Amino acid sequence: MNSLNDIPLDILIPEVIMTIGMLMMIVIPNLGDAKIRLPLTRTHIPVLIGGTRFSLVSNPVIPSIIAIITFASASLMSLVMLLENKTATAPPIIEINQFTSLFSMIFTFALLLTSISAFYRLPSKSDAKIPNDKDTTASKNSKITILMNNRRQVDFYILLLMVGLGMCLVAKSTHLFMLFVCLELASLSSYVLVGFHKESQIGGEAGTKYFIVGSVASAIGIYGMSLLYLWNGNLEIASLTNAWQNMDSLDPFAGIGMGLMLVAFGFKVGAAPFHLATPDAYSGASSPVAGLLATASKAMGFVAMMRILLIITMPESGEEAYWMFALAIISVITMTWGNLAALTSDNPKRMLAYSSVAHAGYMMAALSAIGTGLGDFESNTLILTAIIFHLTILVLFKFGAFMVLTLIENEGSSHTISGLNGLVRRDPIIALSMFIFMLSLAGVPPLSGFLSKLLMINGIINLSAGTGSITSVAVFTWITSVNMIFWLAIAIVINSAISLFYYLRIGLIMFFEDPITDDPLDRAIYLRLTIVLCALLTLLCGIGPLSESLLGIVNEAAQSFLLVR
Amino acid sequence: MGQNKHEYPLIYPLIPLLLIVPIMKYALGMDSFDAAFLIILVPLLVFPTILLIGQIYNKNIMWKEKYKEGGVLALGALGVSLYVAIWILFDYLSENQQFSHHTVVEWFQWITFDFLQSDYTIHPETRIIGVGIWIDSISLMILFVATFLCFLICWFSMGYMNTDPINEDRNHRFYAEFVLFSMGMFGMVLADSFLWLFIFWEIMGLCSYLLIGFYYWKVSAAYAAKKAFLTTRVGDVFLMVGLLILYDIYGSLSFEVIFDDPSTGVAGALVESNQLFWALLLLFVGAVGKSAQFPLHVWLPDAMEGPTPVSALIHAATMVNAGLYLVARMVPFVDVHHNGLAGLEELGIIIAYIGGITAFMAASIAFVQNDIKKVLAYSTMSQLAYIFTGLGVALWFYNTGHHHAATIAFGASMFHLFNHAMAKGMLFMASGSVIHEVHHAHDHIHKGQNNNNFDPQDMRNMGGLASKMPITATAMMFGSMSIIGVPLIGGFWSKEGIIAETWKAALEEEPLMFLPAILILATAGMTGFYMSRMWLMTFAGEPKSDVIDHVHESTPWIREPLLILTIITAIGGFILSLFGIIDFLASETDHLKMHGGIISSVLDTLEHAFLPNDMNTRLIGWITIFLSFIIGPIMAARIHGGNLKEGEKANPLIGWLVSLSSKFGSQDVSELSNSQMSKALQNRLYFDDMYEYIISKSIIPFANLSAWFDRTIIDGMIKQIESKAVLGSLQIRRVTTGSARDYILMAAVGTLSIFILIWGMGS
Amino acid sequence: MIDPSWIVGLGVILFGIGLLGTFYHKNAIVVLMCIELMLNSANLNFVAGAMYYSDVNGWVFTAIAIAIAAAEVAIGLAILLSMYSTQETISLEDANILRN
Amino acid sequence: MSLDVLTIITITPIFTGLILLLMPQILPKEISSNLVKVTRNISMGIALGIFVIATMLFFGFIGDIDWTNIMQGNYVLKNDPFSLISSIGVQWKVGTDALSFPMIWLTTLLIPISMLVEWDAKRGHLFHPLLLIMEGALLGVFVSLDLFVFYVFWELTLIPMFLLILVWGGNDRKYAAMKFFIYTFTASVFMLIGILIMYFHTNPISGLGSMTGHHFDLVEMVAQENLIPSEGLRHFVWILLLVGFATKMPSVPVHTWLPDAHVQAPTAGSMLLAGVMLKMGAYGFLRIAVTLFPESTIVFIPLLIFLGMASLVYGAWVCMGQTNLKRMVAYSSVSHMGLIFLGIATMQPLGIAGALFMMFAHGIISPLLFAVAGAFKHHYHTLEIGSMRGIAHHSPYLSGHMMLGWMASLGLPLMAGFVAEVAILIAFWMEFGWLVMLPALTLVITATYYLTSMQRTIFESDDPHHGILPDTLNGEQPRDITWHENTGMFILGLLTILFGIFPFIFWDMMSSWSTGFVTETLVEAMQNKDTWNSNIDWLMEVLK
Repeated sequence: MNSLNDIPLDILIPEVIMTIGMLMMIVIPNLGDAKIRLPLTRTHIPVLIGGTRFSLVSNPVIPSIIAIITFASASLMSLVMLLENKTATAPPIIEINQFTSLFSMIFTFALLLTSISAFYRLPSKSDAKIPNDKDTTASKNSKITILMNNRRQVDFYILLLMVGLGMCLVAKSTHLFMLFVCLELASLSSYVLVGFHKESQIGGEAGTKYFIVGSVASAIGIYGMSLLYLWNGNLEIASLTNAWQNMDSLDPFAGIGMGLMLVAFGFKVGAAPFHLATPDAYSGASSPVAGLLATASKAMGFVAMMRILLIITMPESGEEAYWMFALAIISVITMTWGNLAALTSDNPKRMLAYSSVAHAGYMMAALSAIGTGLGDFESNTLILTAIIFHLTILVLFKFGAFMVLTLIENEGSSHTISGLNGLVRRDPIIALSMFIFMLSLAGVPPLSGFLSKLLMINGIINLSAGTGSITSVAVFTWITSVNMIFWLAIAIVINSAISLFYYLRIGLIMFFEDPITDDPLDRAIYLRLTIVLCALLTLLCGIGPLSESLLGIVNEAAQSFLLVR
Repeated sequence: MGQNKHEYPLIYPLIPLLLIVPIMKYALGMDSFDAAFLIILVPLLVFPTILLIGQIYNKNIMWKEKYKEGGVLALGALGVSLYVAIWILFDYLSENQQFSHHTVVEWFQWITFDFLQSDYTIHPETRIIGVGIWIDSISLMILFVATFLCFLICWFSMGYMNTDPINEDRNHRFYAEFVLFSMGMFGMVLADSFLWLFIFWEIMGLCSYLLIGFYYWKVSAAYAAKKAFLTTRVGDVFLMVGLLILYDIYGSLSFEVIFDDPSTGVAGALVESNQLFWALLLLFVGAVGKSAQFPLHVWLPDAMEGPTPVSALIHAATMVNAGLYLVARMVPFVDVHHNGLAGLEELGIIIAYIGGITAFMAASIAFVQNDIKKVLAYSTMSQLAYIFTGLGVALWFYNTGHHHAATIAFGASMFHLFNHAMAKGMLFMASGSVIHEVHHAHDHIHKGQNNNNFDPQDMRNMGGLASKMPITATAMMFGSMSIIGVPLIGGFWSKEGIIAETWKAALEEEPLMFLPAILILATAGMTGFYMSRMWLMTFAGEPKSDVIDHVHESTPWIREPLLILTIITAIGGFILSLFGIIDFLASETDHLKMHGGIISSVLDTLEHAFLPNDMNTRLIGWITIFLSFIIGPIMAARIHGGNLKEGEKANPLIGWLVSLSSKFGSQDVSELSNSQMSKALQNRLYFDDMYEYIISKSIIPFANLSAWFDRTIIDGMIKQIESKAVLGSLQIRRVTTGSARDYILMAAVGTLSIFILIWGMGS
Repeated sequence: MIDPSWIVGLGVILFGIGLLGTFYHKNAIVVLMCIELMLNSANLNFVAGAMYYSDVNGWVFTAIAIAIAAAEVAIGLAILLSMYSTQETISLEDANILRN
Repeated sequence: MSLDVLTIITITPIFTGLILLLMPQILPKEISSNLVKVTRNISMGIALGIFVIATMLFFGFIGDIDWTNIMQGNYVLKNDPFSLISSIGVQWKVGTDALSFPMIWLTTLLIPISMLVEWDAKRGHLFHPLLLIMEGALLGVFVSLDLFVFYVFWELTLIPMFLLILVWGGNDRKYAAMKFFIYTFTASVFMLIGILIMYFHTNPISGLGSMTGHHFDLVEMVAQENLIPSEGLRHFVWILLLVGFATKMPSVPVHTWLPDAHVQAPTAGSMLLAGVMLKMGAYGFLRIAVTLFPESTIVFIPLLIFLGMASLVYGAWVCMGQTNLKRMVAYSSVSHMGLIFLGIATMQPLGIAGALFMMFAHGIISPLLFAVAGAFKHHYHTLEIGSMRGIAHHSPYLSGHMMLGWMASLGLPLMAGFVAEVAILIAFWMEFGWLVMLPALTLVITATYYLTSMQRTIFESDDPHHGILPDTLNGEQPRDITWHENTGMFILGLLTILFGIFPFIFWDMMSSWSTGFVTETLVEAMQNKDTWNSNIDWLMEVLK
């Protein structure tokens, strides 16, 4: 068996950084002048933990700064690893290649954005005062809020770090059980994050719902996994793959087990009809957390899904995967459901939640195109590239949108769309960025959202357009002869058209409604910078050299992922 | 108004323009036809000049007084055109010139393109639609008529328009549009291809629209303008399709190519007469629209809403002649002696029928008109119809090979165009003079307040003007005589020919021609009646309203054109006949000259007119003279004739005529004028009502239906998609009940359906 | 020694009961318990597998799964408590401020 | 990358526009509040500069190009292509020929004019830079020879136009802007699918498409033999492309976004919309659909004729039923655009040249129409036909421009529209015979609705010294149009007449291009396709 020494820690740098961050988070804010008296002596030895805290570390900002630094360095290290093409394996549970590094980068970057937004969303004030009897109710409440925020800084960021740890390990696991455990680590922490604002009614409710539905989904998933174990006796992905390929006909244990796991991951990515708790969770959670769920959590779900669908159950080239049809149907239902439901949503967070459901549908459509088995390695890579690329840039513009909502949320309400009213008059740059995010979500060129959507449609068409009859001379004979996966492309296109309605509506509201208040938005200087940076990147990743290099990286990642088989 | 005598010096600055021709001829060594571009170019450039200067310097005293709000510029431009036209005319007529039968000058290539043949190769020759001029006897004649009359009418307008306060500050528009209109006519006549003919033709349509709607605030004027444009547009569309067919046949629209050999089309293919027939018929529809023939005649009476000079311009000098010119251009197609195509007789018959019907109809409507300009308008329609009949007959003769008869009919028709244009131009100007002075008198009495709905154009308000307006009365008398066809005067020389040839065709060759023949013969008599009626109602008898006593013939710029045209009308027809104009116009000769000495030619001509060899012709001729000269005027005199008021004296000729008119007794026609027939005639035989009704019941509802369809069905479908999507959205959002139990249930259902999908598809 | 298939069969029944219970019951605590049932059914499967394959991993999986279940319950109860403190209910039916 | 002029004229306006847009946000308030005048002057200067460059290109001062002698399939002013996203084969490749150059020139012309017409636009510091961005996007569509870039620019034009309608539009602007954006975007994503299908049938070129092995290079696609092997798929792609292009043109039955967009758009917006954006549809159709799939085009000639006829005839009838001036003008655009399909359907050099000239002529005339309608709205606060009468008294210039524009649009000779109409109709008669009566008679309908609208606006005031004023003026006397409106319309009117009398200025290059187009592209397809003639026979059968 492997010993711990076999695991090269230098390839787990992001995880190690996050662990260290966690430790520091626990230790540093608690540093104080506590002394312990040596027994039987009068000597007091400073133990530094507890007591009156040092003024330097008693600052409630410390945890968020630690989190930001941790995530930034983890993200950076992931990038470095990615660029260095670091590959390593620690069989049977961990494997590191470009794919995993890319996803660690995505996760940690998303978490970095979460921490930056949370820095303003969960403001900490060093001059918090205890309310006394003289205060009015309002000022009392605000004081209590400040105190509460100060107190729970550490909790929040530790949870974030745990989410990060779980996610990064999900990407790296090559053992199904390991994968699941890490997924649970991330999930459980995110349930708490969703319900973090326990003082508000919706916070608790959102947490409950998300937790209940999520737990049921993971219970189903674990059960499915146990079935797989019954079938194979081994949950290593490589072994499962092998067994799957040597399987003559579909074993019911295997089939049902995989299906059940698909349900669990379907919940994570927000596929219909498992997505129903997502909008509630997003709207109940604070915007940074919602952004995290919409980007990193979804990406994590997709990683897990890809592991199952593309590695384990993928048949030999030329054969159709058994899940293809089901996934295709689900993807169409998902995107349509998401878009339709978003159409009339008055809550921007719900709207974005539904939109992220729709995006999941697009990506699943692309996945099911791989499932047709029509493509060779190249074209499969292309589609996978599209999906990964989409997941990557989604962090930019979807999270960007949630960061803008964070700004709005700070001043009261982001639960109705009217919070965005007249944003352009209050803050043109933020409004413009929001508009760019919306257009990118809608897939309007030349923004990066367009490029990813184009690549996905591209991939589907690439696989399917060749299947039509070559000898057909009329349109209809061709249409009847083409693989039905082709219509997924059309479905995506029509759905993009529907989605324009609500994305543009945001633009409309920002530009035309009279603002509820004329007060300028929060200063939140770093958040602003981040938003603008995200908008810029959204633009630059759409066309030009940056998109080129990003595509190259993603493509290599996709190759490294598929090469495993 | 006022100090009139001093206005003539205004045109002194134009005198240097007289140097243009000498300079071009001697200094630049140009040929006359090389200078023809000036005829078009100068008005074309003056048009925006007047418009812009007028708009900028509007209300400027100097602009008003010195340039007559652009009148002087317009006059100069038209003068140049006239001058060059005369130069060309002289060149053409003088024998030492290089003119062949016609002349073409190519200016520039308008558009060029290649043609894909049916064997999928590009035709080696690039096709060119060019711009140039084409001159032959017909175009020269019409060019002269147009330039000459435009010049005179412009001259007249400077008196007529600038003295009317209602026109103040708007005259630059009038002159600019006037000049453009003239340009259109000149261009059309000079054009060397059917396409450019059509282009200028349309320009005239535009200008007629602008000028008829000159009094833009009048609802009736706006309506009339629209009606004129649209009615002619209907014809124009058919004309355009005709051009397309012609182009398809010949691969070109230029006269030179087509007339070279009309029987062979593009690439030497033989032309099918059937196809050509349709082409020509469609061209004729265009002509019908432009020349206001039945059934597209409805616009012309309404067009009297424009200022009187405009009426003169449209009816005499320019627009209505365009249709005639176009039909005249059809001759080479049907002339079987010169490569024409046989089998197009029906075309001639159709044209003659349309002409006959229109002539009769217009004349009968003219019986009951009381508006002096309306009478003239219907007379125009009627006379044009004469010409159409003549042309139809000529085409028929040409096509059946009766070359000589065809020449006479054709020449006579063209000559009638000349006579009619001169006479009608003068008549309109004279009527303008009457209207103007009556209006002034009325203004003078009532201090500009028109509270009793006095209509200065209504002949029932006139009478007895012979003594007040001697020049006008004389001019109008000669004009009417020319139209009536009083022997020796103007129209007589041409009308005789038309009627005689029509009858000849009917009697000798083609029984179908009887109807037009009878109709135009009847019309001759009716012309005699209504023209006399008009003159008598206006000038003879006692004044029928108080304003007449205050009428003076005092406005400047008005008399000269009248005088000039009176002379031309009175003796022009005879003199030109002496010179063999009919043969010239029919392109039988290239020159105008007398055969033999003066005396013998005079005798020849007279004999030819009154005592032709052919018995039928002689009979018809005398019947015509009898009807038009004796019966018609006497009937009119019995109803409307009468002496002037006591103490009023007119000049001898007119005085005699007035007193003669009272000699035939009087007849009360009030019963007749209240009859159904009269009502129908007064309502223009209900054509306008009918068209209006049809349009209001078909086109407008259909347009509204289309708009509704677009809004409700096509756009409605889009809106349906939108609203259905919103509805679907609300529905689908209701699935998210908020209850976690339902979410789990849905997830379970989803799980089940996944398995159903997987295994359902697998088996 | 019990035949592993019996264990699996028991697991299936437990899973079914748990799943049905999750959307049958309103009370969040009961639902939580049903989820525990489902997790336990998975554990039974792991145990059965471990027995069948004589693979020690199965036991480990079971142990970890129980740990996960414990964590889940801990977190779940905390969240339910926070909901109860604001909404004064733990009925999944009544907690539906967030909807549509 | 070498310095090439097409890239410069495309990129410059976009970047300067963006900078000018962002400048007031970045600079302190005191400075940015004074920026309006500077901004619009800079915008105008750049627009004029580009116009001068385009004009110099036309006269050959730059590049020394013989425009009448560009063989079909060749492009002038090509740049040295460099890849933008090389892994999927996107490159920056530009070039122009006689098909696109008139459009380029038109764009560079219309931008300064529309700036001029709305010189005093509110929030001018945003308005004029947006127009600049618009210019860049439009030029990008016409110059790019890479379908990806083409598509990007194609959609990029939507954004400034969307904002123009949204910010400066009329009362119902939100609905109109949304409809405009979503409608055309939806249509063009179908086009995108078509492009992608083509993309996947391209052969690899070295250095391009390292990831996919394909490329978007239009020139190479045209050069590739048998781009899509399956004929059924070719037809399908053709139809997908048609959906995108026909919606942009727009053709009945996918035209209903246009009236709404126009009615709500600001004057400059509708000028550009009608003047250039509609032409993008026809341009793309010729450049991509017809060039790449000539055989499909021939097969679908009956469809083209149907669409063209439907737009032309039905559009004209709908026009007649309108009571809103701008709506009427918008529908007239639909009607005129129908002629373009008819021209292409003839498959004659003359017809295609006519269609090209129609694009050009309509690009000059319709901005004039919309400038007039815009000024009408601006000064009388209404667009209802008949509510304001007697403009001839109140604003002789406006009525003059109106008269000119209306007349030009109804196809009066010596104006640009007539040339195209005649050319198309001649070619149409040659191919389809009596069917030409339908478009021809539509000219009467066109005349009817134009004249009726003029009768009720310019004329009929019932009093020589007063017009009938609309309620929307609240009893105020209307002002005359401003000098900049006047100048803009004046230039357009002048050009209308100039190109009517001397069409050969642009006609010659269009004509030689169409000849090349027919011989190089269509003839072979026609020969291959016996159905060409049988199609027409079939059409005739149906009509009988």
